[in-house]
Amino acid sequence: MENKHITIFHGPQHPGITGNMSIELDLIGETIQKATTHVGYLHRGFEKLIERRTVIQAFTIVCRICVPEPDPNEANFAMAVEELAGLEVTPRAQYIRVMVLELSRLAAQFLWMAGQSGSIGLYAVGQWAIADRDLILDLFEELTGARVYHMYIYPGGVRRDLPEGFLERVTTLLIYMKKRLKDYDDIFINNASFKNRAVGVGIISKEEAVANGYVGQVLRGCGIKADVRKDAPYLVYNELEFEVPTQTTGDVYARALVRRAEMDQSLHILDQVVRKMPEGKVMIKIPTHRKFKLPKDDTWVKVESARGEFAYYMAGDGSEKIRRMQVRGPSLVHAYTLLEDLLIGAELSDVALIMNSLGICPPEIER
Amino acid sequence: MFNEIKQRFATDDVEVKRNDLYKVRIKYSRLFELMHMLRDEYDYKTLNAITCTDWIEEGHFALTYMLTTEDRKYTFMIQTMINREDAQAKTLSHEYKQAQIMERDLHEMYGIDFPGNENLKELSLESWVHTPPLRREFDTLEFVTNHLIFREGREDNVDTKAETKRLRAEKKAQKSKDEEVKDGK
Amino acid sequence: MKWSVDLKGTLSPLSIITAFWLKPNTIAYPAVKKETAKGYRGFHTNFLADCIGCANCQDVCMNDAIDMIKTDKEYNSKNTSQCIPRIDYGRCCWCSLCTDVCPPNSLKLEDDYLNVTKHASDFLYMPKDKE
Amino acid sequence: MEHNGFLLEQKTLEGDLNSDTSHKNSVDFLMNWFRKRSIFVLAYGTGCGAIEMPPTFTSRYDAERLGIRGAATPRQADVIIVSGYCSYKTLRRIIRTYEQMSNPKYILALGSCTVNGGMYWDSYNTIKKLEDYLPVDMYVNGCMPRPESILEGFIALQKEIGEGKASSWKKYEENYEFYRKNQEAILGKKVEPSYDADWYLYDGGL
Repeated sequence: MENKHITIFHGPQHPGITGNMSIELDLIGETIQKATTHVGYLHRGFEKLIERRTVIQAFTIVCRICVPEPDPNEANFAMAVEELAGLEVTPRAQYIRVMVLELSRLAAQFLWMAGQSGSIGLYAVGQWAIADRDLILDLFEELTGARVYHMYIYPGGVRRDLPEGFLERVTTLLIYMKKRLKDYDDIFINNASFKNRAVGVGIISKEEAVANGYVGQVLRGCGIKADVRKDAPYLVYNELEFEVPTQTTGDVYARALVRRAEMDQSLHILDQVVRKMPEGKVMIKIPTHRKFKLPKDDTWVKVESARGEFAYYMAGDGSEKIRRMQVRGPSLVHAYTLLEDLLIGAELSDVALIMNSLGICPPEIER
Repeated sequence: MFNEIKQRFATDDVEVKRNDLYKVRIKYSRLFELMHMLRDEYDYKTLNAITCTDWIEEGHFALTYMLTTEDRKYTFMIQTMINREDAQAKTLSHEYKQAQIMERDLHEMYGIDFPGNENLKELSLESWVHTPPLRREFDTLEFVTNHLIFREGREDNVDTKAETKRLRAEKKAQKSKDEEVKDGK
Repeated sequence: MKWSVDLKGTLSPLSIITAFWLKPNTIAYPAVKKETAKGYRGFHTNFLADCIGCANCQDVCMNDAIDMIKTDKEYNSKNTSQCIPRIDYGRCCWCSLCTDVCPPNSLKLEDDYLNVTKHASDFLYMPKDKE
Repeated sequence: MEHNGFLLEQKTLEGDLNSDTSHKNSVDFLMNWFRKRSIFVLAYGTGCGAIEMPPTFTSRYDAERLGIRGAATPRQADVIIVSGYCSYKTLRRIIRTYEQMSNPKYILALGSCTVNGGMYWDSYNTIKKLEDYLPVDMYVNGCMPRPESILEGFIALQKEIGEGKASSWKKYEENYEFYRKNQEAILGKKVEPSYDADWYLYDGGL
């Protein structure tokens, strides 16, 4: 019997999709002929809303740009504002920021692990990973007062000092995580069913990855040592010792291994941060929200999020409002140029697998 | 590198923003020449982003292209001004694959036309017929109040400044009245 | 796709069986309640003996969530406008900017956060008078 | 073919089930008890709040203890969670999904955004009052709500179902013109997305 050419929508309501987006798939049999990404289901017009608000007011909205990992946004925003306004942050605040960023990276990797394992039906991993992520969220709740949207990294520092005994609790968590991550190796990373599904699927070539501006695990998975923390160190990352893990094959499994190795590196960084945490103030004096003015200038700042380089373009115009803020997250190019390319010739059952390995996060594509 | 740019493109507007971030302002007509030069001679191989800023007072859009070196260490911001009315820029989608989606985003948000880009469909908005939303003349609050209804029950909000003034005036009046009464005695 | 024999990869996931002996990490919510951390950003409280009705909180709120209203409660004599804030929890995002700018520090966030209701009009909230 | 959403189709399929469900006899009571103890939640993360759904449904808060678990397709689901803000484009899909769900069906609205616009009160692309477009059974407070709040919302919903009071789907059918009018006011004459899931009907079937 001849296979019919059909078009189906993978999402937005679909368990195997990373958030609220959809992919239109042209299929013959189970093989994908053409994939078209559709986004916009989460478009809120952040860039317009930020133009309407003063700097201090806009600070609360930026963390909503990427839901699974809000802290890189806050850090980026704060760094851009500080650069434009010429503020210098205290060392303690910088160390606390690094700690928050690394904890959130760890949390995002756990969320990825749950999604990636769920995409091939290993649901036990998801149950564990989300529960372990919650332990990090508990720490966040203690530090910042909220579980997910922390609104903590503020232009000029961080909003609260560390609560008493917080560093000890971080250390306890680190010891637990170090032990726990081995279990994930056993049941997920080394799992034969994951390997057999993931090896050789969704291969990206090195040249393409460089030319098309892919970032994060996609780059590192095909052997390029690119990491903003090393290439253009921000905060105090140049005082900390860590490695950039890479793989060479460029497939889904390579990206999984890179992420797993990054979790180890995050633990290593956190270990150093806890030991090196300096004393001092966490907040410098900044003007009130009607008087906080940015000069007519622009800048481009970037941080390394759990999914790769996350960059902001910010332009001030001499008033207390931001003239323009453009978000350039990792997902925009990944979800269109990369995903549409990778899916051609792939099987329908691999769509969720490939998508999860790229770490696509829709709210940051359309903003 | 800066000297060469200054000489070849007759511009003084090159600044070092950070040790890894440079910026140059250039006329639109020389933009692509500069980009090709940076790409071929100085290893700025990746187009990282295209952004647009609306300077409505001066009547132009500032298009900024972010180019990154192959090792992702240095970023070059190339800024060019295009006319706000009937804005148009040449597409880069044939040289950089990712430019297609970035231009599509700008086309939707600012209404800039990129001739040569085959895929300028709507991206995140669905059947949008108003002004492109990120242009400065589009007032989002006005749009919302015209099209949508907020929840009722908050009409008893008091303007505190006016209220303070009123109370003060009242008090003053009361006081002077008291004094009058006193004096009258 | 071909299936290759991978003894380690096949056997190592079986270590999940050891999880039978682990203590469950479930918080059986309605029966067991986990305490929120100190400083959790929940509902607002407003200590009326301190509130001066300056509307700074209303000014800083980017969500337009705060109304200054008149009630029949007794106010502080320093309250120049004789108004106190009311929060619309259909707007609030618990960013606590309002508590940061409060000059007498009367507006605070408490750790209570539960409000489940059938009626959307219940979301207009008068902060509790609490220190 | 006349396009009236999935409502028409549903009426013909489930005409009898739509009769009064507030329990007057023990059969109704039993039905409500069953319904309340097996709530299937549609796996559709429409907004921010979806990030707190994994902790709610996995081992930490384990909603399955209460008989609440995920369902992959609208036809099998009882509850749709509108988790926060809702852009026009998503609203189309939510309406479609909601109309595809079989009765009885409930809507749980999470967060400030569904009540009065929330953080995005001045955004040109999100709706402000969800109840104008779809009937809401239960609102949960927060931005975003903690897993405890979501569970509390489910418990309140279960109570309503057990008492036979949660009947928003009936409200939707009775006031269909009202909702449809509001939907059309912002989405245009064609409320459903432009693609059509009923392609096989036009295509002559499989």
